[in-house]
Amino acid sequence: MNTNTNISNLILIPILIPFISAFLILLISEKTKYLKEVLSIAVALLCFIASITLLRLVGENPIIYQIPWLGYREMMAFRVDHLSAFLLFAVSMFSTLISIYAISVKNKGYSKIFYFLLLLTQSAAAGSVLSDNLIAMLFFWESMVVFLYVYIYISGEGYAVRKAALKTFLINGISDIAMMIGIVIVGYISDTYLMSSISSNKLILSGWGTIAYIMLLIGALTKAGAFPFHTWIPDAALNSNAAFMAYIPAAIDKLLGIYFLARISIYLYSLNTTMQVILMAIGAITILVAVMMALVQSDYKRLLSYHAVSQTGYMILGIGTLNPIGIAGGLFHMINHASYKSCLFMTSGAVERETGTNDISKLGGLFSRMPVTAICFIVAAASISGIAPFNGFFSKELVYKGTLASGWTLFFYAAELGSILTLASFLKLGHSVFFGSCPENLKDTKEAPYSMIIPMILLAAICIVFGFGADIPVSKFIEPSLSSLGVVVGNIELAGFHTDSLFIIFLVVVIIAVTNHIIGFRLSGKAYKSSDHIHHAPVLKETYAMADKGYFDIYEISRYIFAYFAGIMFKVDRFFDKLIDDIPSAITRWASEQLSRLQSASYRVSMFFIFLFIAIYLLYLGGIKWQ
Amino acid sequence: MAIDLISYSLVPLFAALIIPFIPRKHRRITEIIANITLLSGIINLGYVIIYYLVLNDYTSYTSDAFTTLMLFTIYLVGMAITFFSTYYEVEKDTNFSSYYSLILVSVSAMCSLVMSRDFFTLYIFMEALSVCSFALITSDSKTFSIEAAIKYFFLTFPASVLIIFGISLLMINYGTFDFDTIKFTSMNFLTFVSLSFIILGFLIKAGIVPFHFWTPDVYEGSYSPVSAYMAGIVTKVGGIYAIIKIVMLLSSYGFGSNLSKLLLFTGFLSVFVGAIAATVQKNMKRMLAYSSISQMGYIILAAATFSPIGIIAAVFHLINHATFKTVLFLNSACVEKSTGTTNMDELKGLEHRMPWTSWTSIIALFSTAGLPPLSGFWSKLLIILALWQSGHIFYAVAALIASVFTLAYFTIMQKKVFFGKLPEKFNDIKEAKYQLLIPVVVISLIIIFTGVFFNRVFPYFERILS
Amino acid sequence: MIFYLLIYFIIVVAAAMAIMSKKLLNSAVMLALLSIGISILLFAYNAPWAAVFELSVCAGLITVLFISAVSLVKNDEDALKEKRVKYTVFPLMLVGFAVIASIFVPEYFANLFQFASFNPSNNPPLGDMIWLYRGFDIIGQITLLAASIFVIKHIFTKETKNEH
Amino acid sequence: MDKTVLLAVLVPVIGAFTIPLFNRISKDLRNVMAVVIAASTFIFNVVLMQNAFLDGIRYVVSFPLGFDFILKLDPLSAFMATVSSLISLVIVIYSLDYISHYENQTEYYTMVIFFMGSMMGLVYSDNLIWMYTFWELTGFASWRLVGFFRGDKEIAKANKTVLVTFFGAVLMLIGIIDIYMTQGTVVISELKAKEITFLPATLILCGIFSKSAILPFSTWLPDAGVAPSTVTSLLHAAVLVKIGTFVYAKLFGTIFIVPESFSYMVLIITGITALVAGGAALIETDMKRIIAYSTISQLSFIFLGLASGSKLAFAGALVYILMHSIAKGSLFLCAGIVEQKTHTKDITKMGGLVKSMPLTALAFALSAFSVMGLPPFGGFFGKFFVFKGAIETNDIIVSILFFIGAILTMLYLSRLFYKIFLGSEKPNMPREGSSTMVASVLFLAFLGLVLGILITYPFDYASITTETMYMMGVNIQ
Repeated sequence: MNTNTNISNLILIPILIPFISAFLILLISEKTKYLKEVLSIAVALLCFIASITLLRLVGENPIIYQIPWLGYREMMAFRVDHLSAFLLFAVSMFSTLISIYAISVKNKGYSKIFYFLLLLTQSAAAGSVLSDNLIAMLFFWESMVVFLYVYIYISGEGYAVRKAALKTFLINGISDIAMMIGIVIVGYISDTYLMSSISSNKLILSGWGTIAYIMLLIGALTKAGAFPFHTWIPDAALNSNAAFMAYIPAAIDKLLGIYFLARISIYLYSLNTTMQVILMAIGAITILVAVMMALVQSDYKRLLSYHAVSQTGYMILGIGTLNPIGIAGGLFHMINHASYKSCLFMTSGAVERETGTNDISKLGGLFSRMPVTAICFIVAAASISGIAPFNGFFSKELVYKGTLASGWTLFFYAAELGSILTLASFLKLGHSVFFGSCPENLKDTKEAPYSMIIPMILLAAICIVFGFGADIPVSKFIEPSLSSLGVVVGNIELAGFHTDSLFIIFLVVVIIAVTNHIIGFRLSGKAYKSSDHIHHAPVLKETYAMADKGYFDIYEISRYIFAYFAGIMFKVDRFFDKLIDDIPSAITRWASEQLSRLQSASYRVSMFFIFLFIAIYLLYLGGIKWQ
Repeated sequence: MAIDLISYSLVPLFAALIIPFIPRKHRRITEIIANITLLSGIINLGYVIIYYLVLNDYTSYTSDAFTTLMLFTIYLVGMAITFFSTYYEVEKDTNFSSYYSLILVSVSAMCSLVMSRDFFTLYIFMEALSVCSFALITSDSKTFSIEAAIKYFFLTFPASVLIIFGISLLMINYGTFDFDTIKFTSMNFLTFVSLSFIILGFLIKAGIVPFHFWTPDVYEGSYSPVSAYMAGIVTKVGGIYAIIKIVMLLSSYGFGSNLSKLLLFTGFLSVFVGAIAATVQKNMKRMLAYSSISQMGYIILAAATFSPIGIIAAVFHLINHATFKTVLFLNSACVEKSTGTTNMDELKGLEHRMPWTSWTSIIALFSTAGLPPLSGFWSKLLIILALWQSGHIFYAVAALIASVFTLAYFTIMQKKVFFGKLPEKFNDIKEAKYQLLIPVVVISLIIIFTGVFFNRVFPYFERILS
Repeated sequence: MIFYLLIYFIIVVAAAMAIMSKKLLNSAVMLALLSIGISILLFAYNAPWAAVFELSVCAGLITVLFISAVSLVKNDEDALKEKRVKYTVFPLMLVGFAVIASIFVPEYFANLFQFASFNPSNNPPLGDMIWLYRGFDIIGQITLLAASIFVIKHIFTKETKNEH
Repeated sequence: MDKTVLLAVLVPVIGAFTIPLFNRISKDLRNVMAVVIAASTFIFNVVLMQNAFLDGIRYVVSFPLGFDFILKLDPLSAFMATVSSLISLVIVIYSLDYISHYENQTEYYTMVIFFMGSMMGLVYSDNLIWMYTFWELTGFASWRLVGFFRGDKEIAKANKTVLVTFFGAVLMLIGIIDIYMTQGTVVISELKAKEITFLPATLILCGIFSKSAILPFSTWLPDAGVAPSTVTSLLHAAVLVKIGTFVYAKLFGTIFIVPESFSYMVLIITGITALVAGGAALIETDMKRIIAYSTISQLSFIFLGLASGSKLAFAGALVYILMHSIAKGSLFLCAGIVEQKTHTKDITKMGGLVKSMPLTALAFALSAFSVMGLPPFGGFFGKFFVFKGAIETNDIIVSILFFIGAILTMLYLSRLFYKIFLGSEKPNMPREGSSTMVASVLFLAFLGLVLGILITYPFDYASITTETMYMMGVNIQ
């Protein structure tokens, strides 16, 4: 537990420096060219270096740093163990790459505000990754919701952009409230918020424990963009810029979401088998649903966003298996996915910048005009589909081994089907965008500027480096993280290239996907229509139509439910309004009219009343009372 | 008969007898005489009371606190009315000389009534008072006021019958009228019948609910300052004072439970009927009439507890009610003078044209409803405490709930009369003359000061019982 | 006993007739008859002073005033026009009540004397009674007189002004 | 020091009546004096807050029958006084511009300062009767303020407000008298740790619920939206409705021992109120009514914190009061600017104002986020610890009620923000509000953000106050 100061303020750098410089950038005026970009890249680089040193420094015992924060007991406690250091490394890496990439993205709104948000998101992500106290983690985690909202909002005009922004904000906001309640319950059960102390006596799924776990799961899944809560990502893809898509939905969200899923499922809780099945089921469903939707998309970024959702399914499946190989696969897939998905979104940004459109039916034959982008696309597409030498194959292999080890072969087949369809959709995408005939208006498209090319190349390089037996990432990142998660690995061979039965299945997958693509191409004649034979298949046609109208979208369903619920509540409110306002005043008015009508009687009647009352009083007083 | 206080009833009587001898054209002189007599009365009464309020130690205090307090209220209201009416109807010269003399006679009758030590003199002066007020009601000779006067006469004459019958039975039973010598040792049947006759008679005079048929018409119909005078002090001294006196006598002997049940029920009835009936009234004065019925009900409720705190609360509320009811009626008189009508449906948005009237009416209004720092709140609180301590928790809660109705009909009045957009036919109305406003403002100040300096006022009230 | 009953009967009939009679003059006469009956009753109950005052003031003075006022008023208003038959029910009720009361009430009041602790023998002579014990009543009398004068002055001056 | 307590109460109350006199001299002198009085009260309170933890600072005027006028300084009341005087000060500054083009302004300033004074009196008074007195005075001041526009509808609504609050107050008075009769004294410090039965507690609760607009009496608050928006922000958001929470915190938090079922009843009622108000806010189309409904739902969160019986939740509720006053105050003031510029309160007719009124939009967004409880803003910590209280009641119904309440809050606030600022642009978009108005709104919004980031200081103050005053063990037998 080395808490000497100079190491501890290493922790502060990735959190405070971006936070302060974000406000600095706000002061710089819009007109200065490149000053803002340079500053933000410099800061990102600084944090990246800090994260590397932290990664090296973290030995057996994690680095602790605590600041008094809330009242007498709650400290803002940071704890850097291997997993957090690994995550911090990933976050800073992608922040640097995106700040470089974002220089020449056009439709990112005022660049001043974009970089302000970029830095704030970076500091928030770093904060939530490093913090050990659940409240502090929630503090950083939830503050990202606002930035999501503003990112999408500033990246375009018109009704659809604002609708998407609102949708993102609401889905993330409400799931964060659920997560808050989860954390409160965890705090209530184990009356401490420090993850490290909770992990010593793990929580079990009983009574409040289950509710807490479900709530935390909702938070993690929404951030990761898994099945029920994924619908904001495609909408965001349509309406926001590539830099944002490459940064948040592709990298940061996945990293944080899966990190937190790993923390709660393995570090804080010891889950029982039923929850294991549920997790794996969610993973599998996410894979299938998202990839089916991805297959039929005709917009470049929307297709990629659906793939992002489907890849998350693999990670959840991996971690859901709860056995070391599966978890290792999940974590490894997390970093791989971040790298190739971000690279793919960058290629889409480059294509969009050069050709001005995202619709793949209008694109074609760009390979010769944009060679570097095309090559990067091919490398990334190959790794996402799990082609052998690239990193995707190895992490998927681990996930497959985990699912097989857990005994649920059904999920294994679902995963395999998922990777077939992934390969098919990328073949369709690649073929229609980079190969085939090039429309006239795109004849003179040039290659994307260097600021875009460099990050793409770097990411493609990572895909390759992390491939080929994957012993560097596994030994450097995955094994230490597993140890810090408290998972005992034993002597299973994680890394390494094994040509066993899985490799053969992989080959079969490739063949099926290629034949399906050729059939689709032959049938429709156009590259971008190659998935129509699936799109218009008898049963699928209706489900696709319903999906487009938003029947499965949790946002639309809940909007309808809440509107109905609010209607009832409004009626209750009107009832109470009548109860305390209309009814009493009506009664008083009626009573008062009766009394004043009694009043206007003539003398004789009043005289008679007076004598009557006198008589009654005397009888009441004398007669009855006296005897 | 407290000899030192007798001058307070003789001087106005004497002044009243002088006034007819002044020739008719010297109207000013009659007004001056009337005002001077009442002013002198107030000054030295005021001096006596305020001296003790400021000094705040009562070791050397000898005279009867209750009577001095009542005298002070009578003179205060009398002064306000005479000063108000000198400037009220300047152009239409009603037969002002007899008007002022009648007021002076009624003031002297009330003073002697308050100072009387036995039932018979009480009865005489009550009769004199009702005769004077009968005449005063008709003083603006509108057909409606004459009809009101006759209604007043017809509906209160059973009271005199009952009271004289009760007194005579008491005479038979105890052989004397004198308050001090009557010993209510045992509650035999005859005392019981006679006392209930007397109390019923005075209830009719006070206009409490089962017998309240004359109050609204009289207050609405009569000449405006006179309705203020009637509501302010006449029905109180004529009706409630005697009941409080009897309650004082009986309480020292510690019985009279069935009498208290009668009074409690009547008080409760009049509080609620008055408050509810007032919410829908069209005419401002009629609404104030109902409000005064309900406030009278509060006084009866307080008196009915037969406990020392109850009596103090009753007297305190009597005096408070005298002050804010006079203010409210004089306000309605000012409104009537400026706009010519007190029908609330025609009136609207007078707030900016008549700021003083509106603000004094708000002070009086909220004191009636029992807004805390004002005097009304303290007296109402004492009433509630008295009721609660004597075990009648239901009546205490009901009394408090009724104050919500009080606030209801007053906010309705404020909404109709003072708020809203001024209709064009009232465009040229001006605030009432400053002379008309002086009595109203002075009494509002009294309301505020009794409220805020309650800690000085209360010890004085504790002297009533000794 | 019959004597008392007779006087009661006269008083009740006179009162009813005073209310019901058409002409004002008759009602004034009936009122006088009523006061005379009451004074006789008071004599019978050995209350001489009260009886004398009753006889002289009510029977004498007031009746004279009434009759002179009625005669001054023009005679066309003599017969009141409104139908009086509807209101005969009240006096009849009164008469019925009086008859019933006269049967039940006397024994009720018979034991009244046991309460009475006032024996008429030792009361002081009337002179110092009025002056010594009831001194304050003088002020009462003056106030009442003043009040009645001003009432008449207040109401009736208006009458004359309206006419001319 | 006890003189300063008296001054903190008397200066605004007496000052209020000098304002018409200043108005005789000149209009701006009146405005200046109003700001000066408000500022001096705020300074007094800050000074008092400094040594709020000293004991025995009392100012006593003896009254008969045990109704002595006692002003006592304790951390809870100092906190409350400072919060409300700060917000009132900002509102007075804001209304210098806002009220300038309406008539009967003098009465407006008098009543605002009078309201502030009676609020101080209520907060510091240590005698139930005098607490009731200032409670009624605030009711009177709110009647005059809500009825500021002298139209028929406004006055009817003002009457409704004063009648509902007066009715609640009368019930409370019955409760107080019941305590006076049973315990023999009405002085709060003498009543410490006394056991009171269910009936007087519920009666006082009715008074509190009528003032803080909780369910049975809640509908006067949206109706009072007819008042000028400075008044609604002063009354609804920051001060008037907080009186109920303060009295609940003081009486049922630190003084009386109440039966367990009583606190549970409070939780259930406030839970349902949160839902009803949230639902109504989602349906309503009048901007001010929505914000008023949102105040009702947020107040039930505060009551959750106060009534849940855990120390941290109590401190969280205090923080929540602070953050909500600031945020809701600035929300109403933004609504005021928008209403003044677009001359309409109906949100369906608005839209796309973010382009033409960026600063107001920013302020609105920041305060809305704080009310929703998003982290960098102060609201988050209040909501977090209030939920801790909900969970600690170990009752699933309460937690579900408030969970849905929190979701509804997020829904209706984002709907409101979307409809006003982000909707489809309308042709002639008004320019930004006047500088003082926008400045004060931005100040409040950023204050919420800064307090969120530097949460340690307010939270420490709140937890120490709870430590010293809160009888936590008592509520859970």
